[in-house]
Amino acid sequence: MKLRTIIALLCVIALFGFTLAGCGGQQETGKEPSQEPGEKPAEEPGGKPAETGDVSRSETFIVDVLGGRVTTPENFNVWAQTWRTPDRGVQQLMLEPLWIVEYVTGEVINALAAEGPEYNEDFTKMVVKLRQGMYWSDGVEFTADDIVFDVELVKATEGMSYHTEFNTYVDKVYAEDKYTVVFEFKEGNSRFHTFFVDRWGGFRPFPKHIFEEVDDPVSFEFNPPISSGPYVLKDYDPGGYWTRWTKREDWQKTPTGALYGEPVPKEVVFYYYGNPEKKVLAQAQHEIDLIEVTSETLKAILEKSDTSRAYRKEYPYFVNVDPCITGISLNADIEPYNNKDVRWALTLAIDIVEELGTSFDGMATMGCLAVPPTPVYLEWYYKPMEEWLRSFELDIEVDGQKFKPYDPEATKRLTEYIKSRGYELPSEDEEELKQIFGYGWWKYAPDVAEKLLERNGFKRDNSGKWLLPDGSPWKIHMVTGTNPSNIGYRHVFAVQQAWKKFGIEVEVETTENAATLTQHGDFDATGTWPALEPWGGHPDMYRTLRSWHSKFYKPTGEPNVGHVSRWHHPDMDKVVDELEGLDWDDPKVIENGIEGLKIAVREMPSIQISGYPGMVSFDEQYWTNFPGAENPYCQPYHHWPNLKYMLPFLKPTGN
Amino acid sequence: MSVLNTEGLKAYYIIDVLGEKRYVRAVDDVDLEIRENEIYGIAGESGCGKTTLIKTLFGMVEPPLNVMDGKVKYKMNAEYADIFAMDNKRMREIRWEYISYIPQGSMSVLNPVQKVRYSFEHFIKAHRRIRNKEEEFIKPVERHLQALGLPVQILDSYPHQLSGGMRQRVTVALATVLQPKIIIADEPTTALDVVMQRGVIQLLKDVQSSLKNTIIMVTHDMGIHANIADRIGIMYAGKMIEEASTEEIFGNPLHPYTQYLIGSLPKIGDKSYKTSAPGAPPSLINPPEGCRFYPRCDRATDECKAAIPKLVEIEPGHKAACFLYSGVKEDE
Amino acid sequence: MAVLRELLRDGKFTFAFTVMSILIILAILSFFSPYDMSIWNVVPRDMPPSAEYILGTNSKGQDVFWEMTVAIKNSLIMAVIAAFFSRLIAIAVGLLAGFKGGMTDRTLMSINDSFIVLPVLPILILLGAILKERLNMIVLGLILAIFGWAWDARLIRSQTLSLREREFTNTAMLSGQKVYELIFKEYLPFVIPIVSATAINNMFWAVGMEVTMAILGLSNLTIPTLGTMMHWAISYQAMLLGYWWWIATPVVVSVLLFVSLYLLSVSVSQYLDPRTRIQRIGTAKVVK
Amino acid sequence: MSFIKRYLLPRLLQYFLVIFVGITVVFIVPRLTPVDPVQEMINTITQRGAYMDPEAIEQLRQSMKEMYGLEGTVFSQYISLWRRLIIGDFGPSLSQFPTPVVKLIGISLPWTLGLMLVTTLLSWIIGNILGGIAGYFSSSRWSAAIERFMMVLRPIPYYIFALILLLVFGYVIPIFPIAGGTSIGLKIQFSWKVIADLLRHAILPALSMILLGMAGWFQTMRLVMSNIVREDYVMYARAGGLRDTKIAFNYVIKNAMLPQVTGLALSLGQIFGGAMVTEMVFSYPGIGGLLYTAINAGDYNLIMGITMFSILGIATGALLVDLLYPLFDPRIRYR
Repeated sequence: MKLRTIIALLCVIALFGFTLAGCGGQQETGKEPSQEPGEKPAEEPGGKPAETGDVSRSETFIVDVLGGRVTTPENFNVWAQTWRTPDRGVQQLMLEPLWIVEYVTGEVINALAAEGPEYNEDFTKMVVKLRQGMYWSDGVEFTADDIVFDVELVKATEGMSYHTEFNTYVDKVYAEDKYTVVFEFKEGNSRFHTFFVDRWGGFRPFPKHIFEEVDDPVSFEFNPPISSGPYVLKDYDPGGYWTRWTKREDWQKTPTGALYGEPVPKEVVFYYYGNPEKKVLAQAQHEIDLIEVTSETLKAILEKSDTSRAYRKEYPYFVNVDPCITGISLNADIEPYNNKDVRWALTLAIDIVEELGTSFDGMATMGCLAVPPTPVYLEWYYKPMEEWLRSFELDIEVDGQKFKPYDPEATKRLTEYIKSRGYELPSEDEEELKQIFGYGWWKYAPDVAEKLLERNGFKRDNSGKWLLPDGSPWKIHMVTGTNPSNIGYRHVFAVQQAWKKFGIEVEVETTENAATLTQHGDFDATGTWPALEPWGGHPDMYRTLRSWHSKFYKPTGEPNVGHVSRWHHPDMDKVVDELEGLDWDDPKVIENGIEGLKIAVREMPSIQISGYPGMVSFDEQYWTNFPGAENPYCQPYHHWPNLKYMLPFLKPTGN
Repeated sequence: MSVLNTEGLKAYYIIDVLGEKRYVRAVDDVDLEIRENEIYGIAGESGCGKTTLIKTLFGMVEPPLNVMDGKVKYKMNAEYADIFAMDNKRMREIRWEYISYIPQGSMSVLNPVQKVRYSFEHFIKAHRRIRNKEEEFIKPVERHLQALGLPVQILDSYPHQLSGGMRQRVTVALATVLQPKIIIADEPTTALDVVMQRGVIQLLKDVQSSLKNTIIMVTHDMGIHANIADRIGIMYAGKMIEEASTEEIFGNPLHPYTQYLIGSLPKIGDKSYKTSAPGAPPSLINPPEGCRFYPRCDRATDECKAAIPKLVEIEPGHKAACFLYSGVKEDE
Repeated sequence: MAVLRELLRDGKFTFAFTVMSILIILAILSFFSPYDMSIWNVVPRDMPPSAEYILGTNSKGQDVFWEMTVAIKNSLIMAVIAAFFSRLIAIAVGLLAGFKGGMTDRTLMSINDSFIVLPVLPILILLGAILKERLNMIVLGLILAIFGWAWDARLIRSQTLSLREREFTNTAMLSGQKVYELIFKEYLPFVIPIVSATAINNMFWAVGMEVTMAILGLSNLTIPTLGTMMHWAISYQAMLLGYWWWIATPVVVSVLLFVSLYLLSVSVSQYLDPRTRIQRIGTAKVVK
Repeated sequence: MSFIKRYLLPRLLQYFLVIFVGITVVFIVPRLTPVDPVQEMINTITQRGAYMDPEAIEQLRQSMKEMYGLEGTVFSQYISLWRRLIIGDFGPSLSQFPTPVVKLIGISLPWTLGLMLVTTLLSWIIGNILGGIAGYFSSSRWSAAIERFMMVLRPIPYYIFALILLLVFGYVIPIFPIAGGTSIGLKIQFSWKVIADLLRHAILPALSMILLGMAGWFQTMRLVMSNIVREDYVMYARAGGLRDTKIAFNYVIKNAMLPQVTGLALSLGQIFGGAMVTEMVFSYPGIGGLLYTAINAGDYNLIMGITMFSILGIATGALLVDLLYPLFDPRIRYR
């Protein structure tokens, strides 16, 4: 017995020790990549040791992190291809791009670039003039050499973002002088500069003098990071929940400073509070100044905090400038959704008022085109196309007349619903209401939908459920993510309701892998963007329409490349090819875009429903003069890279 | 010379059934006089209150069991002391020292995760101060075991390593290690096979004859009583219905119930016995009015239904509670 | 019935039995629901409890009371399936391993331990991704059954081991009793208390797992269950917006369900425990 | 030395077999899911609007597959997995490429270990003490009261319970922070201030786990205890006039602790798996949240790394119990 005891004990101890030693050893090897040359040991940028609670709240602007907890908090190298949660301040404060879209005003801002790109005739050469007097935060000047080095390094390094793009197009890149970069292309490309346009992503220059010392720029951590933007890293949470930035003393030497003057907050903290309910609590305690939330969450905040306000101070609260169109994407590559009539029938089976009521309680801008209904795009596309929409006819007769599906009264119906819910309309003026709630949508016409289906051989069974032409029950498999605050998620459940009402069996799968499923075509309908977003601040529709080009078509089952609907059409190919030959500032771009949008209406590859009804909540306890609807000087989100251009306009309350 | 006696002892279980209190009259008005230097057997069917009686005799009364009335007296230093008047400390002290207990089912009475040695140590240390372990504990215990014919090695065994008979003998050794005046044995042989039973019975007999003390022996097995007891009390439905010397009980049973018990006895040493009387023992919550045995008694009269017979001496040293022999009623 | 009557003497059992009966009645009521729970906006939204809507309505425009009845039905079905099938596996593996010993025991226990070490929640999440929309309550119940037997099989095994040590096994073996007869007649009665107590614990665990998965948004959210009810209530901020009736209903129901399961488990295992059984029968005779 | 041959070696073999099976399952199951780590990565990058040329996506997909080591058949991936695991290399994380998996785990594990070790031990200790007392004095009124409290406490869905704690102590009475593991600006170093701050952040998550965990231990302990109090050997010891304290310690607690110690060893093994829901509710940094992200990103290597820890933890815990239990309970033999 005694001997056994000892042996047993020894074995256990040995095993445990072995396991622990194994872990310890692994942890040590894990540290190795941080021993890269060129990396200084992490030190406090401010010099003095930080203590808890040394944050001066009245001088600090605290915002949310959309990307959530950072799993590699010590890594600031966003040029490696993988996800690095860039919205913890890296893209908003640390880095400036060459150009950046401002979708509220509909312009493209020249940041590190001094002016727009200049292409030659056949788009094989592009010249970029850089803004002068811009400095990295360690005092080194930003010059054309940085760009040349960056592009060449990316071309040479697999695993860095834009490696493929630059290799495909860039033949040569060189500095003509200190502030002029010249790109020569392997083939003509009229949109090459858009890789450098920041619209929640884009290539942002990194400092040559740091990266040229680095052996492996992919595993390099870039810590402490060097900024081209107006703030530098102060410290970060080893657990990955917060990142803290402090204003550069030489903020004048950044595009932000040069364009808009001194950013007001001395420090900016990006703090991820977690689930929506926690964000509510945090803001109610004035611990976070700017968050993006859902409509219900916003309601809760406004109830709990007197100092909080939304984008719009009164109902309908939502951000109507977000440059994304949301709705339902159909897999137009598989039966029966490869049939235009079916797609139109599914569209007409949706009552837009009920849909928006269910999904957002009426707080959204309806949009029936493949372009977001933000004020600038309403002006560029919806307004010019309204006449055409009103007269647009479907190839089906109702009461002896061709059916006109457009419903300009949809806005009015929506406002009626809003009133019935007991909300006060933001305005009585019809034009103003159209700006907020959209110009119109498709009619709710289940009868026409029925006809469209019937003429394709669909039938209803005895209980009124729809059968496919082959007589089997029709079941639509919808896919969406698990996050209820996701706009696509809301649309999926609202549309599921509409279609069920119409008599189709609909099953919704909520999964964390919605992205893979949709990209592999493993769905009938999904809440993924029904059309790719345009540039946001520019009328060019190239980005949206090109994803429907037939050259990107892949059959279902193969990973998708173009738009998830996999729809394509020769007419659309023609429009895209024409666009490719136009300079993006060419006035004909809009004409071309209208042509493309008309095709998308006729074919209905996916169902556009509304703009992205973002909900932001500003806390005016410490800061005011937020870019709300009454003063939209800048986009209102904390996660867009344009945040840095909001900071010079904030006013401290002195609290 | 009684060493332990009871007067009108009533011990009831109080059960709360849906808010209503019910009394289970497990021991109902029992008078006992147990003498020095004798083995007193208590017999009866299971469920007749034997175990409750000895629990009460031993002073182990815990809810739901309650002593409703009566006294239990031990003779200590030539005086009779009422044990229900003692405080807990005193109770704890006299246990094992004065009165000890051999439990039913030795299977689980020893702590399974400690060696037998520690049981002895704990039981002894609870009553004796031990300064010199070797002299005052180990040696006496070993001597004691040897005297009882038990191997000394058992001290270093765990209970599960011992056979059932050996475990039971250990409990006998434990109960006698402090040489108490009274030993109460509760069905000490029930769980054993016949050969083992004999061994344990013999051991008890030997112990008694060497210590000259009193053993109260409870078992339903009349065969064992015949073998060991000097006097026997027969219990039925919470009452003592007959009491006499062993020869008298077996040779001249008076009470019809006793007659059944003896009559149905096959032969000594057989564990199983046939149903002693037609029907089942009565409920102790609502015992029959009158004599509790009358529903099963073929000689019952109207008187038996109306009144309860009192346990009275019918012949010298032979008591019975039956109207066939005496008209004395219990006054209720 | 006699067993039930006897059990009902126990106040705990009576309470649990009553609660459980009410829950089962509610579950049965779900078949008479005036609404199809997959359809939204059938009643006004966010109404507090009133005469018309006993438990109010939710932000999806559904009646919380009827949603609750369906949820109870689905959660119970799932839990019962999980408990039943995992018991079957546990009994088979436990008895076989304990009785046969040797290689069989080792092999079975290796499989058993492999199930014990597998991290259940991550695997459930992954399985959910594989099964996708086929993940209904029955399938979920079966999956949970696959992961819910290992602990109890170990328990049953060790009980069987100790039974093997007892004398009656030898006697039975020597007297030529058949193995399956021995197992069913002699062992099963001792194993049944473990089975019944762990069955209830297993239901407890299954419902808890379902709630966790649903709150993470990983079960089939179109099927009302206690978990998905909480999921919707949480994601529509019922707690912060003060729609207490929506969030409290599934929470209270699941607490009641768990408490009654727990009490059932305690009183049933007390009832079945051979030791207390003897005492109880002893007193029962007396009580009669 | 038949003990080694007859018991220890087979048991060790079983230990490694279990780990082998566990790892194989964790290898296979994620690969059966439709999740494609490359696709998830591309989606994460493009979803938010970063513009990727459709032509580039195709090439990117190919090059990522190569880099991630996802080329080749599943079987060859499996072989190379073992080749790596044997030398203790979990490979790079796919979602945070090329950060090594051990580094990611190294960042999160201390938080998880700190939180879970303390909560597991505390809930075990408190639950057992309360359960022990309540079981020992099972007839007293407050014992019944505390039992009822625990009975209702335990089944409250954890997420809801945690949220309520958060609302009460983070908002209504704002004494504890509502998220994260550290205050803004905290540098981890050894000072009382830092420790106090870390504790302040850990208290709510810990409390939620301790309270519910304690209720579980309480219930089993109470049950075991009330059974043991009725055991014959306790009655017998009482009859023998042993002192109450002696009975309580040597006869009741000692015996009641046996199954509880087993439970503790296994729960300690489980802490390597992290507390996914706790970490999500309280936004507490740790391995559970990391695992959730890994699963959703289809990060095979990271899933493997984290679950490997938990498999090792639980398997070792079980081995520990099997080897040590006979020392505590002589009734059980090595077999």
